[in-house]
Amino acid sequence: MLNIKTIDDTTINERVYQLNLGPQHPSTHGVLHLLLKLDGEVVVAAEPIVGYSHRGHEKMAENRIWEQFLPNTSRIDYLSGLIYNQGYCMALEKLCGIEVPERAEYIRVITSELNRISSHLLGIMAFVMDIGAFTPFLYGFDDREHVLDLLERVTGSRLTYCYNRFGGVRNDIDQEFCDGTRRFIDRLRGRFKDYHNLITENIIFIKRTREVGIITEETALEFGVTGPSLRGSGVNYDVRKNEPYSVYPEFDFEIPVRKEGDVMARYQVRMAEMEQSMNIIEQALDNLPQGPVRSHVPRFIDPPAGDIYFAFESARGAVGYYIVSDGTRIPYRIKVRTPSFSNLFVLTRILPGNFIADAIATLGSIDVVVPEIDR
Amino acid sequence: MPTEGQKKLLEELKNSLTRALPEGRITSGDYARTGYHLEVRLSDVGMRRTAMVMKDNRFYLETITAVDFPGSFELIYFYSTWHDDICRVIARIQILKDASPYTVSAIYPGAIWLEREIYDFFGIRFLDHPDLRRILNPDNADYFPLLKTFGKTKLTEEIDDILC
Amino acid sequence: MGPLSEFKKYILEILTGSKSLVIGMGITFKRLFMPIVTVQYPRRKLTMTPNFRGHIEAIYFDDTKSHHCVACGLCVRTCPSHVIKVQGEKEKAGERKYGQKYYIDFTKCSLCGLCVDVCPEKTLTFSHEYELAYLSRWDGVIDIMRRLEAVTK
Amino acid sequence: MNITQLPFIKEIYGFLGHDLVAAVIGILIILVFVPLNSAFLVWVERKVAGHIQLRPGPMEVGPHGILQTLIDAVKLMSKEMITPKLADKFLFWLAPIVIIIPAIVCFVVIPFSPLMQVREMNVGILLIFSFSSLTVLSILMAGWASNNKYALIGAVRAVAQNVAYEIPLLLSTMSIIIMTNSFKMSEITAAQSPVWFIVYQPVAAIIFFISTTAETNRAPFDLVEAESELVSGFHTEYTGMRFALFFLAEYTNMFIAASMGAVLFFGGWHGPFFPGLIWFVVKVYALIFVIIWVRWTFPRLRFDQLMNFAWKVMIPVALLNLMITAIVLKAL
Repeated sequence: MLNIKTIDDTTINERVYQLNLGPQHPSTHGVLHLLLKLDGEVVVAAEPIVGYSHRGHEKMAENRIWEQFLPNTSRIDYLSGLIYNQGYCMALEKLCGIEVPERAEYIRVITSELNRISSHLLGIMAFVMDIGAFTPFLYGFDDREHVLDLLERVTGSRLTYCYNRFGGVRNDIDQEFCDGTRRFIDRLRGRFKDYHNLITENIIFIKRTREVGIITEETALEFGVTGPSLRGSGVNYDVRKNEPYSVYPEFDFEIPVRKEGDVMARYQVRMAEMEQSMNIIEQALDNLPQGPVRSHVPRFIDPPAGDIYFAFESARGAVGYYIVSDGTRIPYRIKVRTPSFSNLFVLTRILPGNFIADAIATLGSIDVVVPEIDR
Repeated sequence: MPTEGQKKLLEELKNSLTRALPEGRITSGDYARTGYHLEVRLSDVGMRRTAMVMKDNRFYLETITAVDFPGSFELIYFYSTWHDDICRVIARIQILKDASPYTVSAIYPGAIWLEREIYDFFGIRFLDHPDLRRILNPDNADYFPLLKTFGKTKLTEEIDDILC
Repeated sequence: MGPLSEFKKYILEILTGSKSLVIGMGITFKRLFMPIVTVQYPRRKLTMTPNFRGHIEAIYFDDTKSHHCVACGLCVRTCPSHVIKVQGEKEKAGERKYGQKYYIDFTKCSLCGLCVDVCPEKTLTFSHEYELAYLSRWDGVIDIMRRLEAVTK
Repeated sequence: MNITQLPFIKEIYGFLGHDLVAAVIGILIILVFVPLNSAFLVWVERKVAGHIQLRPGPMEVGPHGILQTLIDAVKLMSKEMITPKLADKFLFWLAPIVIIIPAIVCFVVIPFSPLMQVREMNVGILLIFSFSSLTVLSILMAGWASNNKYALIGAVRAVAQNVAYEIPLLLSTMSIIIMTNSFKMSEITAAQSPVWFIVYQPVAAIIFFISTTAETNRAPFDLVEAESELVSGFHTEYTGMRFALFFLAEYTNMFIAASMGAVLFFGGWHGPFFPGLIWFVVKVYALIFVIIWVRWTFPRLRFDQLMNFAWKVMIPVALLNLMITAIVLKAL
């Protein structure tokens, strides 16, 4: 049943030595500390040590009013800030029974999906850089720059957006943004061919990623893995489809699934997901309703006492806000279920028996965002 | 609106939970308002039996959290499924402030970190936990930050007064 | 699978692999002659979008020849990081307050825009300043009223 | 034909004796050329990498940043040379010196043109091979002396990798040598006057190219300093001028590898219209460009794949190529 070995359990002998991968290391993307036990280059045991960028968002939430937690939400996972923003607003709208104009919902979906594309671009390209190819990383950044420009045009920021408000969004989108988004989608579709030629079909890349770091369905169940990492293991689970929120049921999109469960499968799922996101954005732009973008909401909201669990899909997996309100203007408790937290812990199970290089590739393919784990 | 399959799943789940937990109170949650379909209220034991039932039904453990209520902690286990018919079950356990609940990490290894996090934030010691250490806070910390008593200074109380 | 087909697969893998490598090199070679996409920053600057959110500043209104701040303190209360300090005075008894001093400690600001949203007089907006490196922490404290005066003069 | 036949130098020879003066002048030229060449190559690499990645590369110091590496060198020289507390101090100090010496010595036999060769030797190629294998000794010294796990893993990788790739490298060179019956660089060049050897020996050329890329620890075979795994590999702990020496050696080795390639497969100094020196340099820099281009295109191999590739693909193919060459030569 339980066969996780922490570092202290493994018998120390002369063959086995410890390697501190991080907290400052080129491929831990932030301040993640991976304590590896190695036999030669083979990992015997791995223990991720987290908490280096712990900021205490959950405690902060208990010391501020509901609105003031908004900027925090986009800082939990800084790569999909808009999605977290949207989720928090939707959770509270559900709790308070606030109506949101349809146009606002559409704008939220468009911006969230753009955010998902930018996050996946960064995730994939950083992963490819971990494998050793530096150039695709910068090509990805070139594309990501266009997404950030688009989002900056709407939200005013490039990373920590704080764009959603209770009852809608902060400001309307204009025609220029819609045209720019369509142009960007056309451009990205054209670039995909290059990405596939340069990365996906490259023999070295294939050799590095096939049958490496396999997460089985059973492991995923035991550890609560979600998101692209889960869909790479053959499970068709996406909160956007399984537990639809916002206006997602109105769009026609597929959930890409690969059944191999290896590093390559997770990469392919992310690539396919970007294409699906582009489909969603196009449909949303086509059917964008007119009307206000923000309903009338009191300046400071007073939710009724009660609790709510609201799940949504970020770029890394299923996120959940569990909110307990005692009827005052200050939250009683906000718990954020962050997908990277569960996804990272799987490493203790799948890394032993792999090479260091595979460990790096696996870590990159899970695409963790460390501040999301540390909160 | 719950679909047919969802109704069936909920019914089956309710039955098996009732069989496994005769002392628990199992109620249907209002999904549209609270986001969960089934709510299980337990006394301070029974979380491992719940976990076993949930695992047999191929549910995954979404997260565990605790809430610091005056006089007691409430441990909350969130189970969800990959099934097309979404079904979220939450199990609430009221425990006393100094109680030590059992771990579910033997059933869901992913709970090792989740329980470490709860220990880290609330100081709840899980029995039989294989590796109960601090996770996010420093190893030598002598505080449990999510307790309502933590960090309450005169200044924060003043700020609270201003805000409300 | 017989040894022959194994061997055939092996040869085929080498061939397709080499082809993929050549295609990859073709892509990078093509890029070698494409125009660059970066900007040599201090020499060339990009224009900011009109929606860009810098630190806040007061809007100048023509009707009062000044801002509309009434020092109500809503922005102070709603700010998550407590960066705003406002002081107002009543010029005559019975009249509304008028904002005299408005400071923000930009080093702590998280640029959420809640103050702009909450302002009842709609007298706050975002500046377009993005070159915000300071030599001292105190340079991050921005006097909004003085900035407004500088604009009006 | 060598440098001793230049008229000006001939007179000094009469005064001092041929061999000594030739050696001194040649070594002086090399000592000037090596750092300048490395500085230029670093600039080329950064420029090519930049343009491949749709950015301009260094632009600020000098026209198009051509003086950037000189400034970098000045910066590195002015930096503190840190020796880790638990390092093996003598070896740590020695390793950068050991790596730069073979790189310089190898220049002695490279024929830049019919006239420009410091020293003609009848075992020229063997000299290059034997001295360039000293590089791995230095890497091992650096990795071991640093007392750092990343450095040690990098050094151990370097040893295995260099041993494995030396074999196909020698085997592919051997096919040329049995065609020319000489180890002399100038004779091999001379033998290619109508047709370059790449026409007769395309397989050997490809094997040679891949092996030299691996021998010089360049991507996609840069496991020794694999950034995403080993931070910086064997020179993780090196700072200042010591680090610069490793850097210098890397680019000098690249130049030597490329000039070997030019001599063995691309006809050395042969070419129409222009003097031999220009042809030689153009060929060498073209080969270096390809090495750079490859580096900025491909991901890195894994260590076991690298070994598999050497032992299971490269060596059998090189052996087969050598056998076919021998049979064909015998039959003719």
